[in-house]
Amino acid sequence: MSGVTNSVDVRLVTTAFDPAREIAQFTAAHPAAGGVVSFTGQVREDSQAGGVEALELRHYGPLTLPEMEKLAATVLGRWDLEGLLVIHRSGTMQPGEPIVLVAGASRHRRDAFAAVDFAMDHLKSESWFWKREKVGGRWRWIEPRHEDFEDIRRWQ
Amino acid sequence: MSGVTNSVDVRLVTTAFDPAREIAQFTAAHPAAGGVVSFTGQVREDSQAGGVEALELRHYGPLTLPEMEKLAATVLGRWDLEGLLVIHRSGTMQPGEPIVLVAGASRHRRDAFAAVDFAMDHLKSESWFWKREKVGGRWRWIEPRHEDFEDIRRWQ
Amino acid sequence: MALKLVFLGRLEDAAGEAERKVPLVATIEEVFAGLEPELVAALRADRVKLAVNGVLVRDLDAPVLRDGDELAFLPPVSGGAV
Amino acid sequence: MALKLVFLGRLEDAAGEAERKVPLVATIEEVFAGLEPELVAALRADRVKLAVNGVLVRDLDAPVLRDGDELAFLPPVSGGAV
Repeated sequence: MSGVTNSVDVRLVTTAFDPAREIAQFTAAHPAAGGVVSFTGQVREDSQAGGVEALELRHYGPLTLPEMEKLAATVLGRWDLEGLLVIHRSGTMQPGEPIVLVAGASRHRRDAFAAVDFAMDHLKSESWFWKREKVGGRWRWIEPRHEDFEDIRRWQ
Repeated sequence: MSGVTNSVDVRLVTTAFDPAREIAQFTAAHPAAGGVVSFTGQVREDSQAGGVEALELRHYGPLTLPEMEKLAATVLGRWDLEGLLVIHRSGTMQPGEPIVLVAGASRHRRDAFAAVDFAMDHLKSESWFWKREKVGGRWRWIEPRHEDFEDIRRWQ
Repeated sequence: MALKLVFLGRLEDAAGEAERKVPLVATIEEVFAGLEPELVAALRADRVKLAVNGVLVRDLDAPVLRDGDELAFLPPVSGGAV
Repeated sequence: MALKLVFLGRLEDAAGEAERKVPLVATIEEVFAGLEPELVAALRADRVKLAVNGVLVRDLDAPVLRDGDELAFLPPVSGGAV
């Protein structure tokens, strides 16, 4: 169960952010946590031909951030965390740019690992983002993958 | 199975290090990885009386780093990683100072989550560090905990 | 007296635009009656969801539309390769 | 002609020092014979391991000691509260 001192910070951002700086600030803000787990997702750089040249994430204002906030509340209720940070990009990104950062701080590391893992699985498969990739100069929309639903089923 | 391009960086350090900077450099060094998972362990700041005033980790030169390197090799053989970073402090630390950083970069995030989680469980319970804490002005050695063996058993 | 339609993801390609104003009608069926048949087929596809003013609607027949309502058509969200 | 003993963790408190030079003898038993009984009890305790020149030794009787050998006594490693 979550204590009274935990904090949650959920952001939907439309410009580049610096995951290392965010992790440093988050860690410093939770001195009572023994451990911080973070996941950073970035646009892959593919050296081979056929790689992604750019990625665009679209969101829907009335739904996307409110649902991210609900997910964060679920995570805080399920694991004992000192703090939870969720930052998700929207807009057009280049290879190497960060897309998402989830960080959890907890007294015992098992909570932070599970919380960040769970949050990522649900952000990936349930949050309201539509993605298209530019490959060979042409944009194409990305459909859901079977694995995403399998990832989520682990938690049910 | 690990590919040919993956890299492993294992360090035993006796002075303070900056986890955020290490994570940033590690992430930048693995552009083909879609995701980076990191765990940072720090000396807890305890606002209550009876908190830890300082922590000392001792290692044994001929064993500690070689065994950390063996653990890293095991992790690389078990999950498909682009890179693995393990930094562990030795010496005397103050509350708020980082003790350990493990980061894994992978194409698919499940590998990085499992690899970092496994590495932490084994670093905590099997690596050659002896720890003492200063509480109320007195140093006392810390004994192994039952939970550490349980953490490890999950992977067997 | 108008409605605003919002097309997310691949539905934007089907509509040829991200948003469209249409005259106010009372039901979704009447909205569909005024659109291109190919677009209607895409909007009616399995797993496309509808939100009216930011609230997900379970039954397409249920809502009674009002002036200024925003109807968002939401295809399945994209999976992640990471 | 000497051996170097290294006491890790709480064994350092039992020995009163982290390292100690002792005269060369051939076996661990003979090393123990030259130490304080309380220290020997601590070194013989369950789960204390021995490394000779950085290599873990399974059987205390096995090694034949040589000049300059380093004998490290390793109590169980500390758990982590994190």
